[in-house]
Amino acid sequence: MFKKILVANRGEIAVRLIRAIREMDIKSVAVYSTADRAALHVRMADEAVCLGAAPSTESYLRIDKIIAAARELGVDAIHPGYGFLSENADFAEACEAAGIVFIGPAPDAIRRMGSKTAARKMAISIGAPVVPGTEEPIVDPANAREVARQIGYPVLLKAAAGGGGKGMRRVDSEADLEGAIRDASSEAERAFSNSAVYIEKLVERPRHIEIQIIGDRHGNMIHLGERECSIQRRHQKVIEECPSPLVAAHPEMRAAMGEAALNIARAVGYYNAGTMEFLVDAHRNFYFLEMNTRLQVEHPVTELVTATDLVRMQIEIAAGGKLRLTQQDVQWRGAAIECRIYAEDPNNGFLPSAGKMIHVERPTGPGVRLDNGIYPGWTVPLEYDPLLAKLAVWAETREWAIDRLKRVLGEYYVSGIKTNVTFFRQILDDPEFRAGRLHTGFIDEYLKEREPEVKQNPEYEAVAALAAAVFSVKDKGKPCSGAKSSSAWLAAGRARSMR
Amino acid sequence: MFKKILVANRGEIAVRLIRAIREMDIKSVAVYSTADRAALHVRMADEAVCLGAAPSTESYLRIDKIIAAARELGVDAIHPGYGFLSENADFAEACEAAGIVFIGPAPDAIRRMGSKTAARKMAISIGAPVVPGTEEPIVDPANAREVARQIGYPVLLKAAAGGGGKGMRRVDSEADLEGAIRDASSEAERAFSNSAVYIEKLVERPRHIEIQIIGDRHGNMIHLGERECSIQRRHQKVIEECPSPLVAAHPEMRAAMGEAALNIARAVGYYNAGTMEFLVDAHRNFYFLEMNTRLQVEHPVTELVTATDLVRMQIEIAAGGKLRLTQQDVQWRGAAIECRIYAEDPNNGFLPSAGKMIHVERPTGPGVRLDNGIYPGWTVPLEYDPLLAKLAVWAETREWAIDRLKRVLGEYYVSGIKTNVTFFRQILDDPEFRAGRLHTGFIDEYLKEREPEVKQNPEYEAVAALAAAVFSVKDKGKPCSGAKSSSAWLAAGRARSMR
Amino acid sequence: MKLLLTIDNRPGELTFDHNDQDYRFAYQSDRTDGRLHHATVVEVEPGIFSILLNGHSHEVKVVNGPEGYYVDLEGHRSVVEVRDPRAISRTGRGGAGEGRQVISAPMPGKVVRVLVAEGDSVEAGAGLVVVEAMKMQNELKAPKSGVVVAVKAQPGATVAMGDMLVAIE
Amino acid sequence: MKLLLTIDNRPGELTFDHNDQDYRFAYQSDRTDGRLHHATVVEVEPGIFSILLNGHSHEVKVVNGPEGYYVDLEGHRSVVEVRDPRAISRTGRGGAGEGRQVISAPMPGKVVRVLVAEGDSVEAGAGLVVVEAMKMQNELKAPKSGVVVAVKAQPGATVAMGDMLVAIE
Repeated sequence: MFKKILVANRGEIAVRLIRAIREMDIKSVAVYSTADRAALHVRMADEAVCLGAAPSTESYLRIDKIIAAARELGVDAIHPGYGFLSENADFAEACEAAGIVFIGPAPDAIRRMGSKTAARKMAISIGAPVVPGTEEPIVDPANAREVARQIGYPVLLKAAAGGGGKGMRRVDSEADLEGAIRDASSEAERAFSNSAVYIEKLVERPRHIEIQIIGDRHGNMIHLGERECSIQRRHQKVIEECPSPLVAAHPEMRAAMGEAALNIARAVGYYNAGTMEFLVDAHRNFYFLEMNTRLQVEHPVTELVTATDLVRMQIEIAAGGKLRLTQQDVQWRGAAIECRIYAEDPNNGFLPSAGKMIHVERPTGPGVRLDNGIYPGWTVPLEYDPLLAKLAVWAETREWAIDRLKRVLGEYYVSGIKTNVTFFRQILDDPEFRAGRLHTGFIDEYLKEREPEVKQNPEYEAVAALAAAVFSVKDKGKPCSGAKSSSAWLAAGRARSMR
Repeated sequence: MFKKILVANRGEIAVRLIRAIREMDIKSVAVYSTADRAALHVRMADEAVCLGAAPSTESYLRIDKIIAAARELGVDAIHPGYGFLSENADFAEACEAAGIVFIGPAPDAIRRMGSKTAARKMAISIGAPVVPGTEEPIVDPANAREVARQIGYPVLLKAAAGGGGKGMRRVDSEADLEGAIRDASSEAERAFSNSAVYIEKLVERPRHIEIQIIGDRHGNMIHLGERECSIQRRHQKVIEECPSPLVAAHPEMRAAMGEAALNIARAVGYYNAGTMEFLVDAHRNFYFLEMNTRLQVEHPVTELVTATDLVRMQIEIAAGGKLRLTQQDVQWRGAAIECRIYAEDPNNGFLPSAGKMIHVERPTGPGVRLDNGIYPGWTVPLEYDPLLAKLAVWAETREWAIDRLKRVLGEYYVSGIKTNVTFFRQILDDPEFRAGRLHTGFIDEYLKEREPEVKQNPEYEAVAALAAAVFSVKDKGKPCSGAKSSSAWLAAGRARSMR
Repeated sequence: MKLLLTIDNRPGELTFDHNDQDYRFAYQSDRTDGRLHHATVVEVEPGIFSILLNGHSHEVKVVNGPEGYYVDLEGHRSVVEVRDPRAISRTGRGGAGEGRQVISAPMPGKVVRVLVAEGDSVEAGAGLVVVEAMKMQNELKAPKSGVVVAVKAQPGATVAMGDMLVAIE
Repeated sequence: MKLLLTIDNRPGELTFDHNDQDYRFAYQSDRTDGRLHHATVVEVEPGIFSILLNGHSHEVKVVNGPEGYYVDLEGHRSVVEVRDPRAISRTGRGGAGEGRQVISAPMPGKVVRVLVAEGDSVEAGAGLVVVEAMKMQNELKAPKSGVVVAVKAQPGATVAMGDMLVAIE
């Protein structure tokens, strides 16, 4: 087994990796940027190396500096976490060239599955289901009509060079097709200087369901079932579950999707942990979307339900070990739900909320798993993702898990900045969410249609008034303590009041 | 289901109960003594009632006041936790008389199993194994010789009126018997004004293993397997595990002990949760010791391994519900270990350590369960048990669980008072503990024979020196913040330095 | 003691006195009836108050926020301003003319794009400036229709929370 | 700056200076070689220091305890006293005569039993007083053999931490 592992990441995932490494009695090395000298992962690691300035391009993305640090400290292996260099084949290759084990798949597998279009072609080649459509640009309207008729309306026009919704058009009937192609092409031309558009089947109110796989370097590979990640905002997952309520109601889906995921992975000789993302339509057809060739943010819900430790498995496999589990050993028990706690203001367009955290209250008790990267007194750096923590619960049923998560969110508290904690409590009370009727547009619909109930209890108002008054009396009589941070707040407050 | 439940307890167990109640969307009522106005259970409950002065006899043991509060607030049911009134049949009866459900067994079952000797006779009457011996006092030495020969040496002489080790004598051979009876009798006479002694089989280096049972009021009853509680100090459990390492190696024991436990419980028409304690000897013979007719302190390890929620089950059963699980549904997965964190000083005879907690660091990450009753700024009242928190972990194997618990203990930190956290880390490193060779004398032997390794790393000394220096420079330059608590410490320090 | 408060911009008047932890108080606003309450108040951690009122246990968290005190209770956050009627107001809030609206940076970050110039007419909801923080681009929108009278935001510039970016009249 | 320290009663001398978070320091004691170290020190939470020394990350917790600073590092607690050689000592510690040993209450509690009287000869390890706190009775034992010269403990009395109970000479 390895003696020393470098964690090429920051935040909650770096902390999670350091914990797993420590539990295996291996030394951990943290890397950090100058903005992160006081970060929790630096505090917790056995050793720590500064990589450079705050921008990731100067620090967490610098392959050269990370490899140099690893060599100097006698590191055996590097875990990349998620994001940053985790899906960078050059980095995986640089590790191998330096005689250091990259805890993840082979560079070749990263390359072959890293591009969405390459992965899609690979999936098609082995007969795995993908969203039907053309991938070559449409030239001739007559041809477009035929294709659209084949895959069936509604269809989606997408800019070949595109992204971010530009040059995208929904088409519901053949009558609208030609005009829509013209509009989409000209928009694509303006946005990307490339007018090419192609046609894809429009999956309405799709679910995003993904399959966790893991394999060793001896040819053994299993799946650990699905995660439902339909609750997204700006294409970013915010609530994840295992099992998916849909799959729980239709258990045959798990075996079918698991087998599809394993077939794709086997086709590229994949090993270590990976995730296949699928779209699922209203008829429970599933379509391969893309693969993430790394540990997923939302891996804890799978760990809670299958009683496994994916990071430990990753390390064991990277060290040449064999998978300890067969597919038959994998058992799913109960239900887990995770929510991603961000420094953002749900009442103000989800704008990031910066500042120093004064209190950080960590919930405890039965069935709680908190993966956190923060502590009281920490200031979230502006340079990185504003994910503060992942709060997950496990319970015997999904219904109980929702109730437990509400309890736990009530105990969670960060002061000094704004978070989406209360927003989650509102979503958990939503009847559609409770019923498990999820789709990727859920939050947008929720924000448009549903007005969260506001507390009208007059007792609350009186209590809030009293607490503020007692605090203000004490606050004003305080000549010294907290003066520094308070004046910073006031300066910001004064400035803001100009609006 | 109930609308409002009163929690007739304090500390971590009151917090645990309030959490379960909240997850069931039921209102919770805390009771408190004047010493506990700021206690965590009061902060967390929906409602709170002051019972009286700090001594338990004025507050937590006052049946009349608790029933009056419950009636006034329209409480449906009362959960007694453990300790205090939890095994008080009069309390259970008073609840019933007031039309309030007592969340526990019937008063009659508490009475029949509450006395050690009555429970022992009951066990004998249905053929359950008990430690062999006489229960009538020895009058005639010749008769004593015959009894001792029958049960086999070594035997234990015990004062009939006794307790606390007075009048107790180990006898290894017949030659020593008569003299030992004389000594024990005269010691018993001095201690209890009653010279009667009786003979019991001495179980050498016994394990303490107990069986969790739970039954509903419709005649269904199951066991949830065993807990190993051999690691004790002054007959108080400090580390508990599920499964027992012994039972894990000999799985047939679980079914046999489980069946014995259920037989005893059925004989008294038991319902709700209860625990049968057994002694186990070197030949894996088990002997019924006593029954606890309530929720056990160490219930979390069972919950972690069987994926159940005992408190929720207790409440459902008390409300008339049927057990959701059959014996076949109960599955044991992985291993859980719990340690009880006390405010005490292991380096100074485990004396209680009083004072205000400045920091309280709560460990998080995979596989952690913390049941805590404290928070930063809380002062442990002197009047009650010094249990601060129960820190438990779950992992796939016992070995991993030990490693995880070490990691988690490393993250746990309470400043301002002394705790046994470091002592636990030392025990977890002990080869005998790791090998699972446990017995109730383990800690006494450990304290006698094993010298924990002291850190000799010179770098640590330099680091400790630097931190203390930086702190002291800042400490002295601080005119205002923390002055109050610091002067209290200094006063105590000055007084103590007189020693 | 008497204090004037606003809770989420709704005014009210608090009258209270206390003997150690025991408080007598009344809060009069359009939602409350102003009757006298008895409560015990303990500051269990700095800024965290355990309040027992009519047997109900409330945990209230208070911190100093930019617009006033942030008061968290049962998962709901209110912004509370407290003024002592005998003294001057706590901070000199306001000052922007009725017709003028200043759009300032809601968080520290970097100006990525400026979408308007002085003199432009804008509709309510139109994008004005894009500020990036924590890897996310955030478009600040016009709070009302009007004419852009000032543009202080410069593409590429780093801005502090509260820095003025654009003004509309 | 130079400070005299004792760590768990072993004396040493610390020399250090710093530029913001960067410290140069040397600690000389019977266990250390006194060579010069470079470290960065950040007080991440009050009394919690993150120290990076030779690439190693140390988390050190310091609080004011009765006998000195309690310094927690890697699960081990040291008691550290710090004196500035230019100033008077921080607290007037000590003072008990060599031959006299005062047994004081190690925690607040209630005296349950007094097992000796003035003039009694006691062996080292003999029980002197039983104090109860947190439901546990704790027997305080004689630290050395000698004669009981004073008994201040009264059965049933409440004692504060540090109160003298018995003296032996």
